[in-house]
Amino acid sequence: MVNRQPVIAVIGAGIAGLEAARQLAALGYKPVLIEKSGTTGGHVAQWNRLFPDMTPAADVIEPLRAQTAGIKTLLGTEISAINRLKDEYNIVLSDGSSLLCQAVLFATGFRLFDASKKEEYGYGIYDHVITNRDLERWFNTREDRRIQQPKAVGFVHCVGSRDLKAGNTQCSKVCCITAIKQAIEMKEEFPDAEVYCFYMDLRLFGKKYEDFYIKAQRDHGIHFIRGRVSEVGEAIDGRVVVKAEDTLSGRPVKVTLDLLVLMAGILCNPDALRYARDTGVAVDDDGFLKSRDNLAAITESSRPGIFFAGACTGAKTVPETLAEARSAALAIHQYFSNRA
Amino acid sequence: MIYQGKQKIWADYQKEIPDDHWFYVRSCIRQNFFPASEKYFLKICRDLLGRDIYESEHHTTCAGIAYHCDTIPQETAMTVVARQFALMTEAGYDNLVTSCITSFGNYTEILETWREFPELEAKIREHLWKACRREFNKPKYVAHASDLVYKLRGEIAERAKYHLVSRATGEPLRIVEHIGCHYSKMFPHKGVGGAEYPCVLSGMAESWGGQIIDYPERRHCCGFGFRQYFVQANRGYSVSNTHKKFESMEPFHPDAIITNCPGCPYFLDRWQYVIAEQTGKTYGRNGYGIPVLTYEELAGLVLGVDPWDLGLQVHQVAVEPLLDKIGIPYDPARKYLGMNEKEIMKPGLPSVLKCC
Amino acid sequence: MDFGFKLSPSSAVNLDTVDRRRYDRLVQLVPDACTCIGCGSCSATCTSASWTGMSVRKVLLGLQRGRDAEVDNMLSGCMLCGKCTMVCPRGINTRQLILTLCRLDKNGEVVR
Amino acid sequence: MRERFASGFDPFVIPFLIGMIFVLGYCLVAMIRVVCQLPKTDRKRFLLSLITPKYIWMNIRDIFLNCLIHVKLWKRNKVLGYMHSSIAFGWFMIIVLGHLEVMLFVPQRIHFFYYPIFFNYFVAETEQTLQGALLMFLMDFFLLLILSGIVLAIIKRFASRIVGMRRTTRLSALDQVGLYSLWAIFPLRLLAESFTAHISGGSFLTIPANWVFRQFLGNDLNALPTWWAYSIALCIFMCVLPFTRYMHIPAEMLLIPMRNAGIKIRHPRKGFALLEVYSCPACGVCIDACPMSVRKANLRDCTVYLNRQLRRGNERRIAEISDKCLLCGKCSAVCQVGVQGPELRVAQRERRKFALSPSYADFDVRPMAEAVAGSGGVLYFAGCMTQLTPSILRATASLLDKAGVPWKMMDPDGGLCCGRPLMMAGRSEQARELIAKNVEIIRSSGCDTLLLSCPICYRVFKEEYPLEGIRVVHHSAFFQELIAAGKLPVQREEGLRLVWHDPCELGRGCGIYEQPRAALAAAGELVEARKHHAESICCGGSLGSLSLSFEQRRPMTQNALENLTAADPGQIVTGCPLCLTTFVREADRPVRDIAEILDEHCR
Repeated sequence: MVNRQPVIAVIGAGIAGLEAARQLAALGYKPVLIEKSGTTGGHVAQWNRLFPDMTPAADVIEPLRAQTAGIKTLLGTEISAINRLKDEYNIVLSDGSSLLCQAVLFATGFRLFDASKKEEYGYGIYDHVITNRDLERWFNTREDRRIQQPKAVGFVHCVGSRDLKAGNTQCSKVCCITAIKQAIEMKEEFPDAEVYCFYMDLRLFGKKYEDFYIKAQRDHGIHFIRGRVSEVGEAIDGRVVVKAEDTLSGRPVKVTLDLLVLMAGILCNPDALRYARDTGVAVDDDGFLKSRDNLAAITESSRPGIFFAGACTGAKTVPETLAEARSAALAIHQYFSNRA
Repeated sequence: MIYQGKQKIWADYQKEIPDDHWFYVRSCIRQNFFPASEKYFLKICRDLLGRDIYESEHHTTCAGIAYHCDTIPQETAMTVVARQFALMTEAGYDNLVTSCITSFGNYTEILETWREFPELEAKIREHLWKACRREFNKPKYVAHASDLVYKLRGEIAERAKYHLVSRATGEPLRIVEHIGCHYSKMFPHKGVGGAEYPCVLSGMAESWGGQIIDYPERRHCCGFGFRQYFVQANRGYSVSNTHKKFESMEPFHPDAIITNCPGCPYFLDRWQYVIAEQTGKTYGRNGYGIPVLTYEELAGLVLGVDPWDLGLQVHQVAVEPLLDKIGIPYDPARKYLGMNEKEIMKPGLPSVLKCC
Repeated sequence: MDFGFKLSPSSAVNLDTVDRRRYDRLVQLVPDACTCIGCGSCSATCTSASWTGMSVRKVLLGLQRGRDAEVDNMLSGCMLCGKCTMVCPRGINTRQLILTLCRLDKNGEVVR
Repeated sequence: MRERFASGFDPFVIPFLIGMIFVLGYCLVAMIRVVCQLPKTDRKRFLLSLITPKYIWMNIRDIFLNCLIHVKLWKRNKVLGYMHSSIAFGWFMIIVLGHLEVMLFVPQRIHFFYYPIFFNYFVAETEQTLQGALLMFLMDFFLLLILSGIVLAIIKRFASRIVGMRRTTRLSALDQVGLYSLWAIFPLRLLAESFTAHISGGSFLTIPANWVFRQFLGNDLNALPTWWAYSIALCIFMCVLPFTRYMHIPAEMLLIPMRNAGIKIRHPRKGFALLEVYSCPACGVCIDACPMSVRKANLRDCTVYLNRQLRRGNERRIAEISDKCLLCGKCSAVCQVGVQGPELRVAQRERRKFALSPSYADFDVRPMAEAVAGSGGVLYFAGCMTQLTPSILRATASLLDKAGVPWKMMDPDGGLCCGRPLMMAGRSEQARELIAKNVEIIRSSGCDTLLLSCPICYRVFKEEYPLEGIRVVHHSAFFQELIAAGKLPVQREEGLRLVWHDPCELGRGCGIYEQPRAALAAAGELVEARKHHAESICCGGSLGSLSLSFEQRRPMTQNALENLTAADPGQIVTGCPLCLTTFVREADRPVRDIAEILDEHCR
């Protein structure tokens, strides 16, 4: 009989952490969820609806929360340091206490690119420039003075993704489909508005994403312009003037918009990088945590007892993250089974 | 516009500007276009604010124009620049301040190139030695003269005789800033406020009472573009770019444009006449144009220097409406009197643009 | 006064002012027209491309960017052979699209 | 026989007279109008044919066989054939026999044209003669024949499947009035004649009926009302006839001589087109035949509804129906009166106005002409569609080489379009420009044979190109000849089951059915599709349709494939690159061009 008493620290109570904790508990382990913020659910909990079926984010979050209700969860708790001991890890928490655990699961997720870093887009400077996250918040709360009955809305893909100058050369994977989802939602919200998507490439790899794209084109008349927005200015009425090249016609285009939504990309959570340093886990060339094997063992680190789930190893969709969380739980189970 | 957002960005792009002891290099073309600007820069810094600014009569062009026109290779430009550094070293200075934006860009670019490719620096030192037996230390700080005025803007404001506000209404003047392309577009961290929202000029204008307006084509080139202007057949392209800027700023009704580059004020000023002739359109009020000032001229006005001593009579666009608005007194009769009180001749009047 | 040079027109497309009436009407009549992904299959296979540079992709784009003269020039060389319909990965009925477009006047009205 | 009334008149004939005068007047005016609408040359040609003995004989024969006997319908569907000919021929015979009776018994009344219709009311039988009995018998016999037809018609209306039609036309309100009045006419005649049979005499149908009625009615009071009813039913039928599908009865009688005279549709709405529209009996045979009607889609877009909308002048629907059609020609092939659905539609398309019309004047084809100049022999024009199917190109080239035929390709780097797609879209003027350009190239080659692997091109080259002295041939026919002449040693592969798909443009369009079959038989065992030859089903890819979307076409392709694979062939063979590409997308087995099959089996 394997010893099923080891303590497993799950860092981050987003969907990856919650799902992994749920699976670990089901396998008979004692996971401890450590969450920096005051609530569980991570980024997904801040979202309104999810592509491609327009599923309310709550439909994903609520069952996970319900099923992890009995699991020890330290909310509002930051990690000051992680000390590597022999076979064990000692996690020093912000409240001064420490947690001795036999395995650590990084479910640290991602950090959204700070769109104000792309200075030319004027996020935080112009009155009607927002990010994908701001728009989701508006869908949830309907409160944002920057959104006022727009007649023309633009979406800029790849803000802080695939951009050497922004310090992230990776594709954030989910922004294309998120932009299309939000474009459709805005068009539904403001049917008279012209909606433009400025893209470099459309990367619609997932299940039914392409259908979503066709729907956006045909049913909603969303204009797709292949070209990266070069600069944004503010007109005298406070509207934003967007300049880009329409690379398909080889000409510069200019359009005045009432709202510009920047699709901020996905970066590795900087906290994760700090924990990685503490625990001796390597960081991959793409700026995310390095798995033991990017094909066969994406949830395992090269350190015994350290596991990964979700966006800490790269941008992921919700189903990918959930699948990885389950996979990580099994990998941990395997780890303790072998040790026993 | 969210002002706090800009301040946040400005905080990221503050460069260190030493307070005193500068080796000053003049611009090739400004001395012809706006002759009093450099004079009053030195006058204000030295006489009014008591700073040590040194200039040498041996310094030459930085070769920036030739370099940007692709008529000389970069190594030649580097050697010319190395010679200026040698003059600075010989004079015992560490801080270089340039009058010209293209020079500033050129110096910065060369120093950055040397930082990346030290072997190139060694080679240039060798070239310089072979050419004129000189040696040099690289400057500790390179600043543009506008950086220095930006740094001293508070001291100027303290001594200000006039403020950039409408005398009639007390409203701040609406000022358009135009930053030379070579100031920070190549190396954002070398400019005060970065490349997207530089605050070197807006900082001055605001501390002297004006209000900066942010129009969509704010970042656009003035249209000079070296080759675009120097080849006559290409000048249509040059003036079209300027035209684009004026069309974009027109709805904001600016009272003045403030610039920090040798070419920009010249083209923004003179092209207003050409545009008016070609399209019949003027951008100021009542058929006037929008006055274009250098930062030194603006500083001089604020400090109460006589407009004609500042050389404002050589501007194509009449400055009188601006002077009236601020309430700066001037004697129209003296407008075309030279330094020695002799007539310098009155220019012919254009057919469209109103010039008093 | 002749300066020896003139203001040159901007090559930029201003989407605020571009006249999209023909495109909008086309989309009403042939909704699939908006599903073009600009792959260029139609251009590559076009029989008349060697004479007029005809390309359904460019026609659709030109309509949205106010390049009416180019669009008309391309359309006037179309022989309706249907190859573009055969190769379109989005299944756009390009012949219907072209015929419909040829029936629209500058204001996007169907000529009677 | 003696007359019962000295006046020879009763008010009940008035409704009939009204109806009769109205319908005759209407038809006369309409006929004159149609003839006047013909272009001058056509009109002259038609009028001349009416006095040419050869045409007179043809017209009488065709009208008798088609309008009365409905031979074409018999060939297609025995029950429907019987139904139609029993009513048409029976009615015709009743009218003829009625006139015969009048002529024989009351010749002085032959100028009262209601007399033959209501003969039995106006006469009393004085003595029984063999002659009279025979006529009475024939009258009853044909009435019975008609009644049997009417019974079938009623069954067809309420359960069309029993008579072998999957779908039947949805009738308009007036059509229903006409239909029910038509149904009523003959039972009412039977009743009327039965009530008076003890006076006027009768035969096996009317005498027993008379006896039965007398048993429980015992008086003649019902006679007059039923004759009234009979007359009113006739009146109603004749008055609505011009506005119902029954207009086809008089219209077809004009259509047949016009068609025999070689008149074609020259105007979308006038003259011959108008006549075709009125000749449509709305039988609905075209609904089942239409390839678009698969899975109950587009049911209202076949020719019968085009004709109806043309009569109503519903422009929106006319445009919609005209644009949707694949122009496969199947409705024409099955139509009993020969309404030319595709031609009617193309005429509507031609009527359309355009803001922009293409012009190919600037297309410089001199380099193309120079490239083939003086090549002689066979000139092979692949055409746009074959350019998309290089396998056909290669196989054709290989076969030509194997047969040692000197040949040259007309469009190795792509050429001009043949013009047929433009014609189908109703832009024949523009097509003429392309034709002139292509002729320039072809003439410069000095070829004697123009070979085509695409039936779309083939048809237009054959029908519209001025290529006197040059043989225009489809590759399937050409290769069949080479095989027959022993120049292509095609070897038969045992166990290879092939089905030939007749492309619309090649089969129904150009009448080429047997040559490809003969050629294929040399390579393998030929099986037939469920529907083949003139009834083959369009692949759904046709350029004829302007508006059908890809998704709408897909079920048509699947249906055509289902038809082709009824005998479970190993491979489907066709001779059209467009059919090929269309089928390949949906087929569960290999689809090949005939050239590919022949090339594979040729040493």
